[in-house]
Amino acid sequence: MSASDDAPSGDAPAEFALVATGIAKTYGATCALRSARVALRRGRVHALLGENGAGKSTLVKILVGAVRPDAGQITFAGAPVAFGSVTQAIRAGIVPIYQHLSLFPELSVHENLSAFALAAGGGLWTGRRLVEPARARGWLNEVGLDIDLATPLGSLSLGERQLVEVARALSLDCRVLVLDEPIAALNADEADRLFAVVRRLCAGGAAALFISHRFDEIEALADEVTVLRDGRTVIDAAPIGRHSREQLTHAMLGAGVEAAPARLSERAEPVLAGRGLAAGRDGRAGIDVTVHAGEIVGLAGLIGSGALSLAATLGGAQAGPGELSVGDASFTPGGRRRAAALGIAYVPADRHSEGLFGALSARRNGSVSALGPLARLGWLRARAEAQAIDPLLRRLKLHPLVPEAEAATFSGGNQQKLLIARGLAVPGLKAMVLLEPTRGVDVAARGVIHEAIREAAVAGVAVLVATSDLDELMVLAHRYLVVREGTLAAELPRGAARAALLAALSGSAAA
Amino acid sequence: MRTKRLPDTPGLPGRRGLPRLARPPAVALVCLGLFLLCCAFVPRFASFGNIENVLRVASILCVVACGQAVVILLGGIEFSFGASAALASVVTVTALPALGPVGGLAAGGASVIAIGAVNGFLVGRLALPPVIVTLGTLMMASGAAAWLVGGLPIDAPPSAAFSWPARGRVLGVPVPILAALLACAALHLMLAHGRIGRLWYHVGANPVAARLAGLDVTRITTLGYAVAGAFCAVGAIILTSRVASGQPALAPNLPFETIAACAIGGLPLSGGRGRVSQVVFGVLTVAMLNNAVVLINLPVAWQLVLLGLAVLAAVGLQKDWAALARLARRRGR
Amino acid sequence: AGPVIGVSVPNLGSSFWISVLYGVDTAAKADKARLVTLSAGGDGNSSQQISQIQDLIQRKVDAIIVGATNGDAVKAIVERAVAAGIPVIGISSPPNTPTLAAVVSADHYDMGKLQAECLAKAIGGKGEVAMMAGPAGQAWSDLRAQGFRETLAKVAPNVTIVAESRLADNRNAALTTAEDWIQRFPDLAGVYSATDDMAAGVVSALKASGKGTVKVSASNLSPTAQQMLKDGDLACTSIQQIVAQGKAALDQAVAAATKGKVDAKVVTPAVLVTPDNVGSIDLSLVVAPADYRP
Amino acid sequence: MTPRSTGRARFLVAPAAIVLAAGLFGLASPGFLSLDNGLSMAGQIWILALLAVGQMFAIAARGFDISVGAVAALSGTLGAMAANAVGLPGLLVAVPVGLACGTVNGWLIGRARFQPIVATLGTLLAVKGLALLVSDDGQVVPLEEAARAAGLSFDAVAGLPPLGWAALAAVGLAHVVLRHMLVGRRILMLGSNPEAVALVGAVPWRIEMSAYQLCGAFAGLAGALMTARAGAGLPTEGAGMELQSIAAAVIGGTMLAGGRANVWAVLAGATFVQVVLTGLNLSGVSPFIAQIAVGAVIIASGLMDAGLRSFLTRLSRLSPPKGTFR
Ligand SMILES: Nc1ncnc2c1ncn2[C@@H]1O[C@H](COP(=O)(O)OP(=O)(O)OP(=O)(O)O)[C@@H](O)[C@H]1O
Ligand SMILES: Nc1ncnc2c1ncn2[C@@H]1O[C@H](COP(=O)(O)OP(=O)(O)OP(=O)(O)O)[C@@H](O)[C@H]1O
Ligand SMILES: O[C@@H]1[C@@H](O)[C@H](O)OC[C@H]1O
Ligand SMILES: [Mg+2]
Ligand SMILES: [Mg+2]
Repeated sequence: MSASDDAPSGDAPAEFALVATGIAKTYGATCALRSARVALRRGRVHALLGENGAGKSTLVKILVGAVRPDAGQITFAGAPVAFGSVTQAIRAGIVPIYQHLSLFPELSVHENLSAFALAAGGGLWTGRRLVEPARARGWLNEVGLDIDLATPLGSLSLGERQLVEVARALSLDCRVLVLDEPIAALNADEADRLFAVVRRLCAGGAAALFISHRFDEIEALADEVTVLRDGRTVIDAAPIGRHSREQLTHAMLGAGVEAAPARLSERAEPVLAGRGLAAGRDGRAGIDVTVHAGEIVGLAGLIGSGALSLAATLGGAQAGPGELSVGDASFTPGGRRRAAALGIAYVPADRHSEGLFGALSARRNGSVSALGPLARLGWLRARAEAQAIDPLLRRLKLHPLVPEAEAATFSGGNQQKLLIARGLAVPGLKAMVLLEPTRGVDVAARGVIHEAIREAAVAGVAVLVATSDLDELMVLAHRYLVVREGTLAAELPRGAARAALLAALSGSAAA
Repeated sequence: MRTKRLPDTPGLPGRRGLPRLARPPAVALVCLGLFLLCCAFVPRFASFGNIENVLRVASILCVVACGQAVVILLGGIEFSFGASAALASVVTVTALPALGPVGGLAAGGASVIAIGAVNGFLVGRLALPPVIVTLGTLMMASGAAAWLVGGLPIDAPPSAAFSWPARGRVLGVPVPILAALLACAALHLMLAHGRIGRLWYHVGANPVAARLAGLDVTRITTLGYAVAGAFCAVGAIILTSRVASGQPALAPNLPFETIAACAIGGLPLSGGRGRVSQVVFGVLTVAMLNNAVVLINLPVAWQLVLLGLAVLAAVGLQKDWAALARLARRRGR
Repeated sequence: AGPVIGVSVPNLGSSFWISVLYGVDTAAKADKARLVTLSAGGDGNSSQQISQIQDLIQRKVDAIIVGATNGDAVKAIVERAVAAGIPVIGISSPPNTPTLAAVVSADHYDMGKLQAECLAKAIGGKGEVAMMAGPAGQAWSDLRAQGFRETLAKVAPNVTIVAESRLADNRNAALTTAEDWIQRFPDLAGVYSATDDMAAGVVSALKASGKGTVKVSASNLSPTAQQMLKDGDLACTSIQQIVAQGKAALDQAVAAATKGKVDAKVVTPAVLVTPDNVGSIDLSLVVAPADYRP
Repeated sequence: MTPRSTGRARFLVAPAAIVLAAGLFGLASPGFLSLDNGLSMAGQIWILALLAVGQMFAIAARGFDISVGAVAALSGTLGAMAANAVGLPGLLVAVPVGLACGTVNGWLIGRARFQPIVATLGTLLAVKGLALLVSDDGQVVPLEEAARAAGLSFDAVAGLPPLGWAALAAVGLAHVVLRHMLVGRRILMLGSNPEAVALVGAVPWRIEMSAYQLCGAFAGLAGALMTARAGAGLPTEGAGMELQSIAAAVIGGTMLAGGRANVWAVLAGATFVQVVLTGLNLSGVSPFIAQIAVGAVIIASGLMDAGLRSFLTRLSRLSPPKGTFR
């Protein structure tokens, strides 16, 4: 960890790779940034913190030339710059890794790795723009991917794609690396590999800007931290360790939040049960899972282990072998409609492509699985709908609390709250199956979502949470199921050591 | 305390407390502007008779466009409307001797609904691209229509009941206009208050999410295309009654005109968004344009050029107006 | 077996070509010829017709009867057919080439001319006339319109043509346009219609707006036109002996295929039909029976 | 994210459909499978093929172009006029004319953010009108060198007429553009993830524009071919070709959601449509029944696509596991 206590302003300017001050940006009536400052030093990893919607991604887009600021200055290597395009910024050595993957599912991994070269500039032929296969393989190796360059990107899992995006950044001559929530989809092992890559780049004199909602990651990687609140910089380049987690949280939110400990309920009768299920397309059938009333079961697994597939199967969202039941009623894997009718809520991992109705209002996103009781003779009762959904939105602290606003206009964390609200609104809710319920969500929203999940459990709902976030797993679940290579590798009780979990996940002999 | 600034998007409720319904879509301005322009410059445009003409033609288009709107809302597109209307006219007239005017028209209408349901099933259940499906049924319906009558238009014996849908009046209002009003009202109720309309929005906005939320995407889609077929059937009945005959080539441009009307009205063809008022103003714009170029009485070549430019201008202006309106609202705050 | 005759027509969605085909069909039964009938699917589909004639050449039929989508457009491919030893007979809108074995045709110019004479008389030699002239770029519609225009200028110089529409041959489209005309030209005295289908649309519009006094002339004599004449909705229609043309074309084709004697030119005269003489026309030479299916 | 594609399977649908259709027609009319007939058909597919290949670029960029028929008619007509002025090579004026129309479409869609259907509907009408204006109200423009043009269009040299070879070369060029040139790759990138293209440094509207320009240029080329085959510029031609070309492109595996396309598969799609049309012609069924059959076949090709996709998915389940887990 950095030992420097100097205020950044006291440093020689040559030490700074990139300084942005007074940055402001307004979208329509939304003020994304009011007056943001961030100063990156060579050789250092700089963390950017802020709650959902604080303007982090907007600041990143401005730094990399994808969005033009309304006001403010950017100095790069001591000279003022105004990048007119991503290409210019990249040419100068500012390399972005975005929050939402900027990859091309229909193209090959090779083409994706060459995307910057393919996208920019004149010229006729692709030939020389496609990076040399040997080098491309080198980058993939560096992030720990062993895949054929000709593989279509679309056939990779989300985590694998994220790593491809990181590998792509390595292709560029990088002086400032900008990472906007890069590890939301990575597991601990892969996050480590990414960290190593970042550290190596910084050791070579590059600067890194790193956005994350997880304190663990920030403490593990960053040297300094800047906190953004409501479009303004409220903590400017403080060394890591100067502020406690509580202080940082307070700076981000203006108020502290504390995660309430999960209240363990007595084991009650089984609610959601699956027999003979398979985890993932390559997994062998034969997995049995039971979730009891009031119980929160955590399902963990590395990327590609089949954990998410197993969870999706339990939610009725994915077809496969085996049979499922909730209470006395049974349904088949893939029978999502029947599962919903039986009171099983399902929150998919990929909120954009599988969860959100971007064109519809927040309230309508919440009520979609509850239209039955809200309709009388095919007529939707608007007031009943508002009465059913709006309290949920309020409870989840939706911001802004405008149930009529289109879902697409909310920030990521708030969109996730809509999906949770949808789940809670399922009529006759008996079980909830949640995949990565707080991926890319800030601490405050995460707290709210966790609280809502706990409350549901306390009310007798059986909850299954599949997550790659060990902290989440440990703080939330009553017991942990670990999936490895398509099999149920271990079952651990709450309070099991982190090391034991990690060992079970990776199958190492450590345990 | 920070003040809450709401994002300024069309998805938000009216700022001054106006309910959604009362806020006119941007195309309304274009439509109004075009109307004034026509009144000022197009000879005899503003006569009572001509306005009624425009409205009568617009009505047929409007009823069918309501169907097209449902399909577009679902993220699809319907090319088979023209052909199935033709088939309806032919079926009607062929069935006339056996079923009488009412039964005949009903049989014709039913055939359109059936084609819609088939389209919807193929799209919803088997995930075939709507372009391919409706293009296929377009060919089949039009082949079937021609085959039924051997390619020849056949006349319906004159009858009051038969000509009522096109020529009748209720309390002085021409039946087609009444039908359009009813169709719009029905569609509005479905979309704004009905459960089925809501489900269409969901499926159109994100079919995967809809399935995972527990909706029966196949049924919703099939029903949507069938309801669209029902709107088209009403239009087909009016058209059949209007030409008093079975016509294997009744209205080949119907799909294009209704798609254009919806698009001009501002419905994105990606689905999930749209209101009835947009369809209405889109239809009125198309009908006025068509009427104006005939009244201006230019050679056909210029009519086409003018019509093409007008379609582009109508949409282009709408974009600028929307931008201007946003700007004005921001200044005014 | 008899010879195989290819028949290529623009559009079997028109009463005209159905009647032609009927004539061809009946004659083929008599002559024991076998037919391969192809429709290009529209008056504007020349490319499709070219491909179809290519197919007929490919199939080595013994002769081809061609009603052209456009006489110039199919010229080249027809000359290929002739060069390949297949005699080609043009019908109604013949391919524009001297290599045809025979041409069977009506006189379209005359059909327009007859309409002009009749309509001028019906409206009393003065007033405003509108033309539902049929699709642009088609020999039959262009010639017919030309015949009408030139004759009208001669026989009734006081009549002005106020509007001309070049829509496809479609009843609904004609109806809508006529409705618009009625608003735009309240003093309209007469309407020329290139076909009886379009005339039916015009008549509907006029009747619906109480303008029954406006005179309408047409060409061709489908059952619809017969009815309109009987009801007094049409002033007249100038007709060609369509079925007779079809029969003649087939006879010529068989003759050419079997190296028999071919008449190079068969012209069936244009005839004016009015409410007075409609009863005396031999329909079997003019129009296919209603239950005929190609 | 559900995987949106099963590799190259979608590009096999059209070839498979051709084989199936040819087999069926061969059974129905024995002449169908003759070499002569094959060659004759090989001479006929090119207008549709060029239009479909152009359409493919627009579809790959998540749009479509319904003005292609009208654009072909206008450019073919102007091409005929140019040929009459400067000799047969003047016919190639059709290409820049098509390119110009495509540029207008591309500007409207890419830059002014019009929906593709509105923009191309507007240009469809305007271009139709222009074609009438330049041609004295729709009169065909006979080529002075019609005989030579006919020779080039119909007399086979090594299996194909010279213009067939030229069209094949143009299709080959399209393949090169799509696979090996930056424009093509960028079009696929835009179709695959429109939000991401700007973030990796491309200018989305320029890409979209180039897609419609390619589409227009190929429509122009189709117009030139149309003129050569007819020996005349045909200003009123082209109705219905927009839908046919879309069908051929989609049957040829072009993904309507953008991002995936294969020129040879599109060529196969166009060939398939033509095989069906010709096969029905020669089988002597009533033209109305033939039309019904064409419709059924179009839908069936869609069903085949769905079937093939699920079959291959099932097949790939049996393949050994892959992934990052080692
Ligand atoms: N293109 C846009 N149009 C309109 N509003 C936008 C746009 N992009 C961002 N915003 C708004 O600007 C604000 C800041 O968004 P930004 O994405 O920068 O937040 P963030 O700090 O990255 O949040 P998260 O942690 O959820 O990623 C939000 O209210 C967001 O809704
Ligand atoms: N359609 C497909 N085609 C090819 N490979 C696939 C497909 N779907 C999944 N895979 C591969 O199968 C393996 C298991 O995937 P699965 O989705 O079951 O794992 P998971 O644990 O849910 O992964 P994640 O945590 O990334 O969601 C992965 O390596 C993935 O790349
Ligand atoms: O006269 C005929 C016309 O009525 C028909 O519609 O097309 C062909 C013409 O020869
Ligand atoms: Mg962000
Ligand atoms: Mg997964």
